[in-house]
Amino acid sequence: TDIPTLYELSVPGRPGTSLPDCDVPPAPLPDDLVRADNGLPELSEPEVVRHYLHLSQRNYGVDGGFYPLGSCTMKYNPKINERLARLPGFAGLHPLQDEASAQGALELMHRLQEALKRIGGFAGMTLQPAAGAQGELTALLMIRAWHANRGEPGRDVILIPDSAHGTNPASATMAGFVAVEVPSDGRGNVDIEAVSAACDDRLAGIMLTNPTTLGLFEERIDEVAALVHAAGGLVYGDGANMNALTGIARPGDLGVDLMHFNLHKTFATPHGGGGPGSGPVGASAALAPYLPGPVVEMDGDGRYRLETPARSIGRMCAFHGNFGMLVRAYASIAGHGDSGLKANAMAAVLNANYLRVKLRDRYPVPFDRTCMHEFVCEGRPDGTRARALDVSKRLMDYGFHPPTNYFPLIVPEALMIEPTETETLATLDAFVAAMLAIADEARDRPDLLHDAPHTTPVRRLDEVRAARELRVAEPGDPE
Amino acid sequence: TDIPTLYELSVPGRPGTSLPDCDVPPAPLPDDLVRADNGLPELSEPEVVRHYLHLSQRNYGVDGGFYPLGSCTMKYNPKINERLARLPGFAGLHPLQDEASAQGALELMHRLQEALKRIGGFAGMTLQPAAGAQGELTALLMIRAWHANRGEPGRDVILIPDSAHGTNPASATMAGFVAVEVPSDGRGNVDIEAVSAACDDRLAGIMLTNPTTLGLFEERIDEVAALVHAAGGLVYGDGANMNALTGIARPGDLGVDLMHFNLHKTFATPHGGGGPGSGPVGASAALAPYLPGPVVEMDGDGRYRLETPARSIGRMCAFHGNFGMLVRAYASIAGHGDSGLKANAMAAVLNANYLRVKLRDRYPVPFDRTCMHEFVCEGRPDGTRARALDVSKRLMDYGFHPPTNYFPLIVPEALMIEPTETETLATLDAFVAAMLAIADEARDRPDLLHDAPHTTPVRRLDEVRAARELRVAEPGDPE
Amino acid sequence: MSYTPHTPDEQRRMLDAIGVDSLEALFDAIPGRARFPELGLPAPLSELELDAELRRLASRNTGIDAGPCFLGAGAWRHFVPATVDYVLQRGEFYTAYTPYQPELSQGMLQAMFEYQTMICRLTGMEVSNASHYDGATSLAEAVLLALDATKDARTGIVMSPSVHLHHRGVVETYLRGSDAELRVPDDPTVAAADLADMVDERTAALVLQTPNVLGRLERLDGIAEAVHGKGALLIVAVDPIALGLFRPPGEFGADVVVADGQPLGLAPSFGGPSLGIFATRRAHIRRLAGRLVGETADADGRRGYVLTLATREQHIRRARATSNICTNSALGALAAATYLATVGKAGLRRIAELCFHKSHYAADRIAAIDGVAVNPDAPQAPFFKEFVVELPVPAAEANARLHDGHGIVGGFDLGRFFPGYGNRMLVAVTETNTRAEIDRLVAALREIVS
Amino acid sequence: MSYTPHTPDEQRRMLDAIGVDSLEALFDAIPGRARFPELGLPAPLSELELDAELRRLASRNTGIDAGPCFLGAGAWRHFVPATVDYVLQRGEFYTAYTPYQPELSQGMLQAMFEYQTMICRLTGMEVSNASHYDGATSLAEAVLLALDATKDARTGIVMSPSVHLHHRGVVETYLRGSDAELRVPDDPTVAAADLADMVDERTAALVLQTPNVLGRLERLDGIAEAVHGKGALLIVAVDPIALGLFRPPGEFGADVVVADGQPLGLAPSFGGPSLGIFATRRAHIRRLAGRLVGETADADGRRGYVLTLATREQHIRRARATSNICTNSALGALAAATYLATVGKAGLRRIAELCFHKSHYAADRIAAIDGVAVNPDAPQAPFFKEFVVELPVPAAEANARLHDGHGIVGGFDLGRFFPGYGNRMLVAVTETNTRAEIDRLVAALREIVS
Repeated sequence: TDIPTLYELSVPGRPGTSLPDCDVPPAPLPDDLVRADNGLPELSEPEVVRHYLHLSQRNYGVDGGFYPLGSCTMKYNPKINERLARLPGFAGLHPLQDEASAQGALELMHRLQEALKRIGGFAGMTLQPAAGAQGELTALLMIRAWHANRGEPGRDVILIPDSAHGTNPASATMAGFVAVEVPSDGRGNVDIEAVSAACDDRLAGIMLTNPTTLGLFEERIDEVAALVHAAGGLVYGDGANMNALTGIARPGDLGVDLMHFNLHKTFATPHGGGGPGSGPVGASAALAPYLPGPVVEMDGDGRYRLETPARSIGRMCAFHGNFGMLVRAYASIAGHGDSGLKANAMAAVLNANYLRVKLRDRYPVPFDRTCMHEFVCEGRPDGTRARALDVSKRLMDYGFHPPTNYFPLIVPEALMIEPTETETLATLDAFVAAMLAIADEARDRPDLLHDAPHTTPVRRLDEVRAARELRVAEPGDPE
Repeated sequence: TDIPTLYELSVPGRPGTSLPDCDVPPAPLPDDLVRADNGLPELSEPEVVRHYLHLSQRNYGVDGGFYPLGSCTMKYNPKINERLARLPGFAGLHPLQDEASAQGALELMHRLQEALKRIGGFAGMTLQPAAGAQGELTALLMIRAWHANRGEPGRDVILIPDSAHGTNPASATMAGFVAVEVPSDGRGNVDIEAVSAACDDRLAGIMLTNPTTLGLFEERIDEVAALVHAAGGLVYGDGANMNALTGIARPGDLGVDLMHFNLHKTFATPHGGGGPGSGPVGASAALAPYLPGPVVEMDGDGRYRLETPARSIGRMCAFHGNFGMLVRAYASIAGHGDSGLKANAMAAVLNANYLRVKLRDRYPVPFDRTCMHEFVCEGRPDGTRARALDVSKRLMDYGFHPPTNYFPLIVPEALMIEPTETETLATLDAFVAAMLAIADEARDRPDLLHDAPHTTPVRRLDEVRAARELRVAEPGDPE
Repeated sequence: MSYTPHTPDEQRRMLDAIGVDSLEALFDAIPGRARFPELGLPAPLSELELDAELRRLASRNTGIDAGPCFLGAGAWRHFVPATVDYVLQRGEFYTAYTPYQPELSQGMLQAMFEYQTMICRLTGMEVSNASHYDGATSLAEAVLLALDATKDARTGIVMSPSVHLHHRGVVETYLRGSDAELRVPDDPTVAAADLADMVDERTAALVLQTPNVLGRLERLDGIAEAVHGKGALLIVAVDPIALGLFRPPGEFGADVVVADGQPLGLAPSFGGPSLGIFATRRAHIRRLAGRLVGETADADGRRGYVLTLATREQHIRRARATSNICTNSALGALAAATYLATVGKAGLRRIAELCFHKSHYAADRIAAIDGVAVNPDAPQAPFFKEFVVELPVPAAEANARLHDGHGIVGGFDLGRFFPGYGNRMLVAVTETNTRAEIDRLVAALREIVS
Repeated sequence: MSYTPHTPDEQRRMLDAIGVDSLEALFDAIPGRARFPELGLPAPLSELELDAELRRLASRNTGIDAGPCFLGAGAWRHFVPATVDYVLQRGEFYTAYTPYQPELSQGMLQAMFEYQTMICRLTGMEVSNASHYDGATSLAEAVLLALDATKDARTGIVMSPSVHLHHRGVVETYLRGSDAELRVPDDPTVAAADLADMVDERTAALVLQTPNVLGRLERLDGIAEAVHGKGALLIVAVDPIALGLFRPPGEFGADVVVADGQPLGLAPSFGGPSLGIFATRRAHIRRLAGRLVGETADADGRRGYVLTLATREQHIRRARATSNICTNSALGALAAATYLATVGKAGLRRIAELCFHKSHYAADRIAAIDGVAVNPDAPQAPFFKEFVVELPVPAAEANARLHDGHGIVGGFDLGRFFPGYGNRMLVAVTETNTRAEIDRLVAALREIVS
């Protein structure tokens, strides 16, 4: 049954939160500016609490079960990190306070900058971008500024493999570049001939996701980097898949000039149902002066201060980035160290390869080699007419969140499966059993898939109707 | 489907929580005392979190819906109180610290003592009892000591109305008294003739719940108190139902010599799935010297200290009572003040009477007069063969927690309904609609009731089998 | 601290199933020269040690709850009902991803739909997205929307100089990828009507902020009409608390309303994460950046919610998307929704009234100090929550003395934003400041300037 | 602060339905002289004010996290994994009542069943209840069980003088309602075997504690046999942390094992709420006090859990119940279960080892100070986590100097428990104390006694 909305629950005149009496003489209000009704609902606090508890009961998080959403890295979010980020000395800190009264926060940021530099192999680091896509935009604006500063403002082409996340071309456009798509080759690597052909004096750079969105290590990374650099371009790394590489390889050692991290993927900060995330950007020594400001520097006397790099592209958000996420990510890194980060990557890759070999007989894997932290199979078992979406919806009935559907675009009926390192063998085996049972159902009872899900609070939702009717707020005129 | 137990999930050798390295030289262990296996399960932290999240999804709390469990006072538990009780200065306080380093905690306890005295009309107050039943035992031991001190150790009879909670006679026995049951009269009051007849030199006192467990104000309270006092006995008040009387009447003004509060009922501290509670006991000036120790006293210079009353019966628990619950209760009282506590009682009584008049045509109310915070009806609608248990189980299918069943014992097929003051009219109306629908079902489709619940994670459970087989731990020998 | 669960035996069984000998063998594709580097990070800490270490770092910061605080300028101390964190700590919410699979995400989707509704009502607009990163990026996306909506060669953006300077900075950064030109007069006290006069046929939008960065409430009457008359859009940045009491930009014809949502139940948290509020007209819905939740029905006709108009977004439209935004601030929006639902209609109005009255009380008392002026450039203009104090000494010096001598966090040193404003501080007073705190500030300032 | 939801209109409609004119009229049954008193409580506070006021009170207390702490004696600073509070804050758990309706309470019931299992394994016993209030009341109920189980006119209880003095005090209070007699020798260093010799044919139980209130591990070999030989029961109180490493009383034939569960994930919270652990033999299951969860099946044969043997309890058996206990410490048991599941087999052993090694390191270093003796009465006896330090000055004086001069919370002043022990303090060292903290304590003590 339906959960009534806040406005449906609202009763005119319902007493809500108590607030203090006014302990000063009231000042005259500018009557012409005062509104009659601010349009908010009227509920009692217990109603509000129940409402959100009921809503939460209709939401699936990784605390509730296996969530193999490829490329999103739905690993366990440590509970200690939530507690630490809420310490009054962190959560209660004003961004414009004197630096002297925020030395602990600045030190934490500095330590995180240094750790991310070491993990990625970079000379400079900004913690400011609020999400991965903003990290991409940051890096692209830096590339733009770098070329301009070198007297080559005409370099306006960014190469992007056809397997890339949609954020890559979208960020390129926002940064004023022309996004040019490069095909993948038969092993799932970027097509080296196509890259070579595009290496001209309009080339600004290439955006490489490594491991690729196929979950494969880009085997020709050295050749690509050499070609691009030789042509005067820069190599940007999309760090979305860094969970496979922490302690395994440093992108900076592989010719990557700039890269963003997704702290909400690689370093276990929670996804929050769609954010907030955090997308720090690392840069080689040549690019570091272009980082957005401020970054944290340590003085000789051990004091920390905020400083804007010499050729900074400017500011990416109002203050110093998503500090609350930085605390959590720092805690994750400090808790793991070298050995733990490497062990994470290894376990993530182990889990993904285990699922790959257990599923590939029924769900074809188009580029079937040792994968990294995830792999992509075709969601049409045994050549049935089932679709990836049907398999996904049916998985819900087995208590699992589905994998990513229909991405990357170069695999038909793609299911992108990322188990992450925190899942047990028992969970993986249960998932395999469900997937194989669904493959049987696809053959024997295709209606079960087509009509799925059957056990969720709502059945399959009409997305076409949503886009046609565009009911994006409750009826009721704004004041 | 079943949720596996911790031991079913356990895998030998599973790495769990990381702990610090030992930073001191190890000392030799006394080998003959060391065990091989402590018998605990082995899980990863993410498994533990998921396990308890899944368990929580099979539990119904007042945050999840209406919970009209009579006599238990399932009102809203304010979220701010949870935060306040967890402040490091409260939660991190050691009970044996110097009083000088715990003045804030002692002041809070002192303020709560004073507030409860004012609310109950008492001269003395102990915060030490850990629950209502322990408060009863405390008071009864004080009664015992009082009579002994007056040279009347032979007073060994405690009168207890037949409508009383089972804790009353059980506490009387534990305190070494003989519990003598007194019948109720036709209006639900205690039978005054029976009390009168029992007033002899063995009378130690009477335990009165007011409002009674029928939800009715004890109309003959003055007469009862006069009789008992005249006979040399004491009047003990069971404060379980004080939610109806805060700011409305003070038991101390009505002849009650001693009374316990249930902070987890009257003052909104959470019930915790069965505790911890808190059961402070108030006493008249004559009884106050017998209170358990320590209580908090304020010195002339405004400093607070712990002190044991002159004729104290001793200590009821290891330290100073359930301090965490005291913080929450104090917060509730401080937030409400005179007007708020009175408004709470009025709204609780309003809600109960509203339900009473809406339901009484289908569910007979045996003592049908204006009720206080709850009322008792018969759970066999319209004289059908339905039982209170069936109605209760069927209510679950409508999304409600059932009322208290089969209590008090003097009403056949009793359903004891307590809505509390924090429920909205809309919720009450929805509950009424469900109860009336169930009354129709009892007539038209009795199997629906008999086989209920239908929508819960498990169906009706076999309690006889549980008591026969007595599987009270998982199989597997203790080491 | 490790959360990987495998036992050596399980690891062996999994490697056997895969058909490799070792974990290391899974990484053979990586160039050997770069494989398995030493990172040189500090030794890992257990939870117990980590807790101690981060408490130590946190204790070296003085939070705004440590004493009276009058610092605002884009982030404020406001009352946060305990319900907010209770909801945020529900694992079902905070450990979920963006609700791509609506059948398993109805809770977050309905919460976002309700958030959108409340933001529409509060701003007086028709469409709200499900969040941006913060107020500054909301503003930048609003400017990009305006450039997109007025494609007929319009490249000019006129911005009030009293828009928050950091927000302006983000707009400047976001415009580095375009040929748009930002025009901002120098004088932060310029009137809105004068700014509207700067709008011409090459202008895509006029950007105002009210209350502005000096606390002043701008009068918006006639502005939208003037701007629309030139074919441009009006973008207004607001303080969402002010909307509890004051007429919203939607009533004055604004095309886009943006705000930083931090005051609505979010901790200041050294500046982030925050919440970017973004509301616009239905006419611009297909130009909107970010997630949008729509109501629909399931196969049985039951009401349900989905992400809609995904064709605007990067994962579908790629290079031609309205924005690159993917992860946004969903949990921040959930916090704001819980906040707004908890305080409700009367509560937000009351909070705004308290901010208004208390800030005016503070302003009056401070103005009575010899040698101190309040809002020297516009003493009669209406203001909300913040006001300018001109001192006979540098604001930085006054703040140091307030802190060291009186345990008070003073106002924002406006010299950091405006040349020549070194003796001015922006004092913020909210519902959390008691009269006693204000009186302490007044007494301390009197002592400092005497 | 109010959470009552009714609007005036709703209130009117409800009164009309009831058929009364006013709210006040609902209370006509109350004697007029006592109706509607003035309570005289302070004016109500809003949430914002309440938060400020309680923070102010809390700030006047120095918690054990404020600096090095060596205070134990019945409550300790131990590592609490963050999972514990995450589970406790689930509203489905903490806002539920005792699970009388099992179909809506399977979560709590299963958690309690698992708790019972873990307590049985840890103590080496067969049956655990679902909790008592604290360790002291567990012990009192154990004594009552023994008196009940040995009804043949046995009224004697022999108790070790090294049982925690407050726990002994609660037993004394609980025995005020009976004719039982508690015999406790004076000398706290008396050997367990000598106590067993005091057991005679009138004795219902011998009560020991290990590690005892002086930190010493008692050797239990042969004790149960001696006690059982006289027809009495053996009750042993333990520190549950010690059971991670040391053989449990169940292995030595104890009949009842009790403990205070605070070390298992509960905050000290000025002494409460805590958790009373209670485990016994199957033979005594029908004499058990408190809730007991049993496994059963539902109408479809699915596994499920219920409260069982309710016929022992007060709500059924009334005056003849095994105890009056109703509300217990279910949430404390849930905390302990989450704690035990999180740290697990290896973790609890490791925590116990750390307590052992660190306390011995501290004892060794302190013993090396001139004029200071460690465990002077039994220097060779094994101890765990706590030990006695004899100083040349009063413990109270040393503690004051540790606190004021060194920021250290010292050990427990044993003079508060035992006459003649005024120069002795009980020092507690747990896994939370670093070597650096211990070294600070040693240096400070050296300075104090020099």
